[in-house]
Amino acid sequence: MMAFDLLLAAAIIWSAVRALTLRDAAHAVVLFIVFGLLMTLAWVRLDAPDIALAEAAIGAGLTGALLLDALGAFRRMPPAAGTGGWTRAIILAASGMLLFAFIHALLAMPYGERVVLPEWVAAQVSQSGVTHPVTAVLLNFRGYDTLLEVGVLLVALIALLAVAGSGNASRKTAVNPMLRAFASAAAPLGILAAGYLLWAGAHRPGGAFQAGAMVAAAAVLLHLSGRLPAWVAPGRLLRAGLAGGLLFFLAAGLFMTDAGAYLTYPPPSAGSWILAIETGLTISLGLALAGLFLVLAGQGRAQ
Amino acid sequence: MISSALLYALVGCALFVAGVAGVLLAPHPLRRILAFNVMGNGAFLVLVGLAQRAGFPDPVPQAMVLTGIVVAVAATALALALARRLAEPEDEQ
Amino acid sequence: MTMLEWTSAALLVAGGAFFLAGTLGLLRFPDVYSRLHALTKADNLGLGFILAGLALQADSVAAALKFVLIWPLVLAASAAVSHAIARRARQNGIRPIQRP
Amino acid sequence: MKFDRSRLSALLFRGSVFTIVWWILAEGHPASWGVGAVSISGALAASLLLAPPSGTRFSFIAGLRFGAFFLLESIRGGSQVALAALAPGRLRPGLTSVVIGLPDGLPRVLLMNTLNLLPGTVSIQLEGDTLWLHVLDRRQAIEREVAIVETHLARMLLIERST
Repeated sequence: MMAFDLLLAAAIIWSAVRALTLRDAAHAVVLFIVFGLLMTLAWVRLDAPDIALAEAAIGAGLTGALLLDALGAFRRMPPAAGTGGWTRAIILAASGMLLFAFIHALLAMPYGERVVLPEWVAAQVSQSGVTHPVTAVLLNFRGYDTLLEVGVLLVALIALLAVAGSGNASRKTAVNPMLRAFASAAAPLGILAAGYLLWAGAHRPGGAFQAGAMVAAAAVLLHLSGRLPAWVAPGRLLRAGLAGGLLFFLAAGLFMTDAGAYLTYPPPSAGSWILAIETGLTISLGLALAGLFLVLAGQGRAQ
Repeated sequence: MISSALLYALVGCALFVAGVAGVLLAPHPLRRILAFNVMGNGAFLVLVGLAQRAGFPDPVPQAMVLTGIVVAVAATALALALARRLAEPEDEQ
Repeated sequence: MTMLEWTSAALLVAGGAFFLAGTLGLLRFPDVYSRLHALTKADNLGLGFILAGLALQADSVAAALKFVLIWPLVLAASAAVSHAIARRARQNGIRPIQRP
Repeated sequence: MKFDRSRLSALLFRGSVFTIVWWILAEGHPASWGVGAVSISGALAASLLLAPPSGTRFSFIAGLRFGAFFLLESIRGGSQVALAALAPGRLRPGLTSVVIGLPDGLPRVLLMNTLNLLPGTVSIQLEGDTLWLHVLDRRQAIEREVAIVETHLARMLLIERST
């Protein structure tokens, strides 16, 4: 399998370098999506199916959709002056030295006697309310990281709404009947798949992040097939949905300060708490991720 | 003989450096956003690959990268919105 | 190896071969429309074989059906996407190559 | 919303499809039905909202026959493209158009979907009753093949056809 890893590693570096050097912006974006899909394979090879799912849906899928949507706005942009010859040579030489230093540092790092963190997780996972270790870390052992991370996502969305301004939200392309039919059939299945991922997260790869990505994917598909308008100003219900998951997470944390720390679940009911919090997060994350695309899609359609 | 996890950590180094060079060299904002994403992916690979170089999956960095991917897409969207606003005045003239 | 494992292995190899042929077609066919044929037909059949091969190795009926379920979903997506690409290509004025 | 028979049957049909899909996804795990019930209801609501029941009827036997036809044809289509990939010089690609007799809506969407997956044809655009197709080999009897698919679909969806 090492041969496969070497081939994949070469393909990843090749696609990244191509994405950064190709002259045409559209080609570069497509190469970047290819890069994301190759990264998905790398995550599978690294025994990280949770990341692979998120990378395919968010890293390659949603980021790719955002970049493709932005292409129209950037085509008309005059290219800024490139970096001069000498500066270029210095930056490249410095990058080469940086790479050499990194690789040297990585290879020089001593192997520990024991693998500590995975052992701690394995020892405590039975107390966490779930059996899948990644979900246990995300929602129990380091639950506040996840809490803050959802906060970051919402702040980004608010900033996006402030920056994007009010473009003309109507998309003036003829609706493709085939795409419309496909979206009508696929979006309900997306909801079903989101529910499955949410449920599966307790004991196998899956969870609120992947489920939220599914919801967002369904929303993007519906927008592209003309079934869902872009967001200009989210209404009251949408705002409640966006903030609801985070607020529930915060409130749940307040109830569970018994053991002296914020967000310490009582072990007997930890599983139910995690499922409830993840359900709220799926809705909030799904709406927020969809919002990133739907706000940008409504921006700058004035021409 | 290096393990395949360590190999991916090394790939992560290369991606990170390629991203840094891209951010510094590319004049176009879209290209800088791509380069920034390549940098992020490189950091993710180092985080997970290095933790797993002995051959065992480690759920802690995996969970951190999972949240990192979501933060990266939020940052990308915000950067795109800002860059598009920057591009606007030149359109109107 | 049992009979079941042999069948499964044969299906997986056949699937891989069709994917290879589809990729070859993608590289060698003359225009965007012809390349869509390579993607929608050869790759879909390859995926079908691979899913059938994997379904034979599944632990339970539901797990086997999960593999089978992937096929119509990918087929529907690939049909819709290839149509969208072909339609857009024609709208953008890309003419198909006609050889006598 | 009025609940006549066709609406009720659409509801039952889609509900059972989603239930079966859930059972497959969760591999029949008994503890999954709580989340499952919520997800199935959500999917059902979305489905009814996006594609309101239009009273389409469906023949199960003809559906099975269409499925068998589809499987055999996909094998033929895949093999044809695989052979063509080995010798692309023999291709005679080109654009062609056929007049279709199926009514608007679901039947035509299904027809275009099916043609995309069957040997040698990719549907490009529908203009009125004229369907533009890209074919890999213009010597193929395209009109006859499209007519066969149309007949299959008409039988499956219980459509009376004039042409």
